[in-house]
Amino acid sequence: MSRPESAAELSALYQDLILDHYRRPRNKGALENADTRVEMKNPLCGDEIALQVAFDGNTVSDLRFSGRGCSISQASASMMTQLVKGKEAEEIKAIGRRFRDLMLGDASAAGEKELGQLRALSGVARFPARVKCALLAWNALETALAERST
Amino acid sequence: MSRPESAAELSALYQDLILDHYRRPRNKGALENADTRVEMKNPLCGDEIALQVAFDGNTVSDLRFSGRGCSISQASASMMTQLVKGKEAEEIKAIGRRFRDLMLGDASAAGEKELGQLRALSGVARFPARVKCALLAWNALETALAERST
Amino acid sequence: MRASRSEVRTFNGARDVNRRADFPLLANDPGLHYLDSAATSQKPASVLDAIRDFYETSNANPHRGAYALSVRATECYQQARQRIARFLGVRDVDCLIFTRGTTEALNLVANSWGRAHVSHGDEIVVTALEHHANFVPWQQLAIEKQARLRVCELSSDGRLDLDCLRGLLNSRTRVVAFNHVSNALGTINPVAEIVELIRENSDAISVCDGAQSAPHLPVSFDTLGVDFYAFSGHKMLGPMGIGGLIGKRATLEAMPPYQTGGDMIEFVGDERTTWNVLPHKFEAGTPNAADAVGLSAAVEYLEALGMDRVLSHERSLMSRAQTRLEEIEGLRIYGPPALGRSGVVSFTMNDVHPHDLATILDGQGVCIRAGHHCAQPLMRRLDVPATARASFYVYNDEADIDALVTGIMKAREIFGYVPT
Amino acid sequence: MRASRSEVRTFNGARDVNRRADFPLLANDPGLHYLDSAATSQKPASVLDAIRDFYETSNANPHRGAYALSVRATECYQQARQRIARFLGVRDVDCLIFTRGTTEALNLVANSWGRAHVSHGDEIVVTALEHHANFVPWQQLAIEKQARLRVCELSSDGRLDLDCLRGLLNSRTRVVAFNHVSNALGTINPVAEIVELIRENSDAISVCDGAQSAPHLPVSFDTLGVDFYAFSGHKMLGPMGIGGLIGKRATLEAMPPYQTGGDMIEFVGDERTTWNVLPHKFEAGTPNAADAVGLSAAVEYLEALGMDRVLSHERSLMSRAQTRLEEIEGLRIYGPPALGRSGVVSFTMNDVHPHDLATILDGQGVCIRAGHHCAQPLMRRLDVPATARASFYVYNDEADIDALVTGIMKAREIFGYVPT
Ligand SMILES: Cc1ncc(COP(=O)(O)O)c(C=O)c1O
Ligand SMILES: Cc1ncc(COP(=O)(O)O)c(C=O)c1O
Repeated sequence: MSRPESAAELSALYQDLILDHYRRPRNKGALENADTRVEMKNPLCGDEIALQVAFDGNTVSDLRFSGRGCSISQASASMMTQLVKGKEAEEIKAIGRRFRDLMLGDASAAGEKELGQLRALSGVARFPARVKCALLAWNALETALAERST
Repeated sequence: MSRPESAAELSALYQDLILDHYRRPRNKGALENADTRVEMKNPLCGDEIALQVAFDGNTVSDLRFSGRGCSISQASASMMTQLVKGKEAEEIKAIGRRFRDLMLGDASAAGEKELGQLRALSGVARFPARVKCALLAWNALETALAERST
Repeated sequence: MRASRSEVRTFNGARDVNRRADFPLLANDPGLHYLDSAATSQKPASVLDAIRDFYETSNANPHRGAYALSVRATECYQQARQRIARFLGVRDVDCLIFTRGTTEALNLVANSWGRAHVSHGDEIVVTALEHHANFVPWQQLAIEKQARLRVCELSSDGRLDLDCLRGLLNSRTRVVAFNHVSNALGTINPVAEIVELIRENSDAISVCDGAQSAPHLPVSFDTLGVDFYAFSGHKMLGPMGIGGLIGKRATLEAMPPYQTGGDMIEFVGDERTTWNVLPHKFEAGTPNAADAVGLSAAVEYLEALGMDRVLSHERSLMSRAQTRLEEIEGLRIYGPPALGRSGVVSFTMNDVHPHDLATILDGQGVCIRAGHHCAQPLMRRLDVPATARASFYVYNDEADIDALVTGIMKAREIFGYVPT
Repeated sequence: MRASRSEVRTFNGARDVNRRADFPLLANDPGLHYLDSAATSQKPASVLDAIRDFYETSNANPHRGAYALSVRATECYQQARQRIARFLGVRDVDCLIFTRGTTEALNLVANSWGRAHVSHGDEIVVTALEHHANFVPWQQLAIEKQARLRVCELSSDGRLDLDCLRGLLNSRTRVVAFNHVSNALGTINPVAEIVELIRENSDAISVCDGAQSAPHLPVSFDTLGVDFYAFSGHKMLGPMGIGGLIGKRATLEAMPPYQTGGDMIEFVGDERTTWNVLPHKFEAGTPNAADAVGLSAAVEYLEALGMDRVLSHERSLMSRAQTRLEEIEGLRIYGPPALGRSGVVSFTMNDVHPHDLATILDGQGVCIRAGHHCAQPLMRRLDVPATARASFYVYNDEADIDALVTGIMKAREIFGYVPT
């Protein structure tokens, strides 16, 4: 049996940047004056996230997350909040789509600047069981955007 | 795969005597003044029997059966009623035990005179799916005897 | 005493295909004439290989592990679902729920949907053609809920009497349960017409027992129009222990779960529990991934043949069998004309009890079923305690029919009927 | 990065037995360290052979056919029942009912016995150690019947608090549901003591989840004293899709059926149905005979080893694992001391999330489970969202433990902990 993972792939997955976000998450905590609050759970592993978003028109003016989970889910949430703050809903959705592509192994996405630090998560694609972890925060954000637009 | 049945075994199973009892069952019908009535079903094939028994002390003074089923179950019921009429409960139980032995393939039972015409059913032992048919009437009779003694 | 089997046989015009060679049990016993596929089918080697391969390369508990082996098990299970859904024309794959078989699938509907939606004074319609699996759960639900069970009767040739059905439908009808194909008579029911009737005359849901259609006809759930469709893997070349229920997403999502436990939950509090999404909500406990993979291989085998060809193969065997059997004096065939039937022929002969007939045929290597076929309500209406039934599938051929006829002639001889 | 595996290994003192060679999946992948047997076990070749052999020589629908092949299928199925009953110490073979697994067995009891006997104001006791399969069905029954669900709490080291249990029992208690061995912590519960407590303080029935004891301990239902015992074949070297419920005859006979349909009926009228005898009454539909035969082969394999030796093999692996893991800084083991556990060790390490740990271990061929282990009520009480869990079985050896420890050290390194 061949296992996809190797020592190199593991190191690529657990880069310093990811561990740094895991241990010092940005934008973690409660957001006062949030317009929307979304909770998500991953029933498999027990990871959970609560995302609070404040809007200014169609722009995400601020957002914070709380919850607990593995390094991938926490780093992904932390990086995401940094990246999308101040951006418009449509732009955020486009970034989200590309991030999904990245997680599904689309190598071209790994080169895209607009993904910012999220590109550090490209190693997750090699670990199918972990893709859900990386997407948890994005699922929550997309739900928040969808609720906003209806 | 080897099948236990052969043309010779089939002929042994469907002897004239059995077909005769099938087509002209003895003691079939309703019994007036019966002391006990027992109904039995074989859920697999839908065979059913109703047995009515009249007692004189511990002796089965008369019995009749009704119901429907295959040649084996009908012939077995018909022969049984002929054989046990006028016999005592204990003796009948002993015959029943030997008949069961015969059905389970105990060749020594095939030589026993007290089984009377029932010995013609010895071929059934080679057809495990049919043993239940041959025993249906006996199950009913034993239930009737057990009810009597309590 | 056994009919000879030619070396080369044809699969409905396809050149020289020896299907039988694909089925180890049959290949190993050339004298065996298996005519009881309506009860369960034989399995091609590819199905047995697929099961073994799963256990030898991908065995782990699906859904539950973060390691690669478990991911592989999860993928095998999910791919099986996709493949089987495609085969049965289900676009929304999450709406195919794996069960042990048809019986469990129908019990699931009767318990989950039924208990939630049927109440005192409501009506449930079943048909006189039903297998016990699509009769008793509804009868028991009716008893529990003090609802009324109504039985759609048959025409004299064993087809559903649609006028009778129309007369039974009204605003209190909650459920109409019927089979696509009768296992006892082979009757193919006009599902589209039935669904139309139901829609016009009631708000009832339609529950279709597909145990005998999934194996033998091209089936597309999405175009059938029924609300639920149930099937069994073991009757369609797949292993025992797997089958399924197909429903519509909105209906399934609104239903309470059936069995509860692992995998089907989202959050388990001490007081309350929330449920996982479809299909997991209805699949409590460790799934039977190995047999799902086996069923997926069975479906591949059937797809390679083509369900149209499976159907016409059985049709041609059936019409030959019909012709040969009708020539036998005292033999009576039940059910509609051969063209309205799938590959099933149910019959009795003179005073030879079906059970005796089966034993005599068995002595010649011919396996047929004798009994009530789990359809006692039908037997009562036909006024017979039992019938003999021969049923055909992809591995059968004319030699099997010859053996059947030869065997019946032997039974006539044993029971003292003069040769015809 | 993989731990080396010596050519020859020992099975608890038995000379040079290479168990691993009996398990194709493991034999084919020497670098794989499968430590997730509490989720599902690997299968010996003898089990896979038995399943295939059934399909190739004896496949037919049991109970339903009058022909020899069907008789053979029926006998295979019945022999499997006898063999498994003997293995689990059940003298009255009819009291072993085949189900898909533990989850279905427990749902059967909660639905059939539970719905008939639990009513408004009654109490049901479960424990904080339960798998969702023995928690959620009782919780849902309590909600449906407006009964009260009470949870027996744990001592600080993860054992049942028997004083707490005593305090929960009273004349309103109808059911006490508990596992024999906890899948999450490995805790072995004192069944005899629990049964005694229940008898002294209530009229409740005892429902024992044996999913983790049947595979790992010698079990005799007749001496355990519980009213019901549930188990899963796939956790004890058998195939997926089969398991069972054991009960007492009088209790089972008095219970209404669970699923209804073919095989479990005696007579089906239009209005009423009567039921078949045990075990058939609880086995609606075509049985999964092939997987029952597979489980029977699994039980033979375990009997040949001897369950005492299986237990002591796991004990010795466990004590070694315990020693090695305790040496790792920041590693915390949950549950009672190693001697009170079966072959399960549940742990966390520093701030390395169990999921990350599992991924890193997987990269080195070590399969462990990370998550809530279908025991969310327990996780809440331990106040962790998840743990990592390694579990052992007959095919594991010291090389697996070495690989586990090496893998954990690698995780420490990746997460920046200095070597200890
Ligand atoms: C203690 C315990 N109970 C119940 C179950 C459920 O068993 P299954 O998923 O085979 O139905 C499991 C395993 O998942 C278990 O470990
Ligand atoms: C029409 C029909 N419905 C239901 C069933 C029950 O299927 P299973 O026994 O696989 O659950 C059968 C087969 O026995 C059948 O032929």
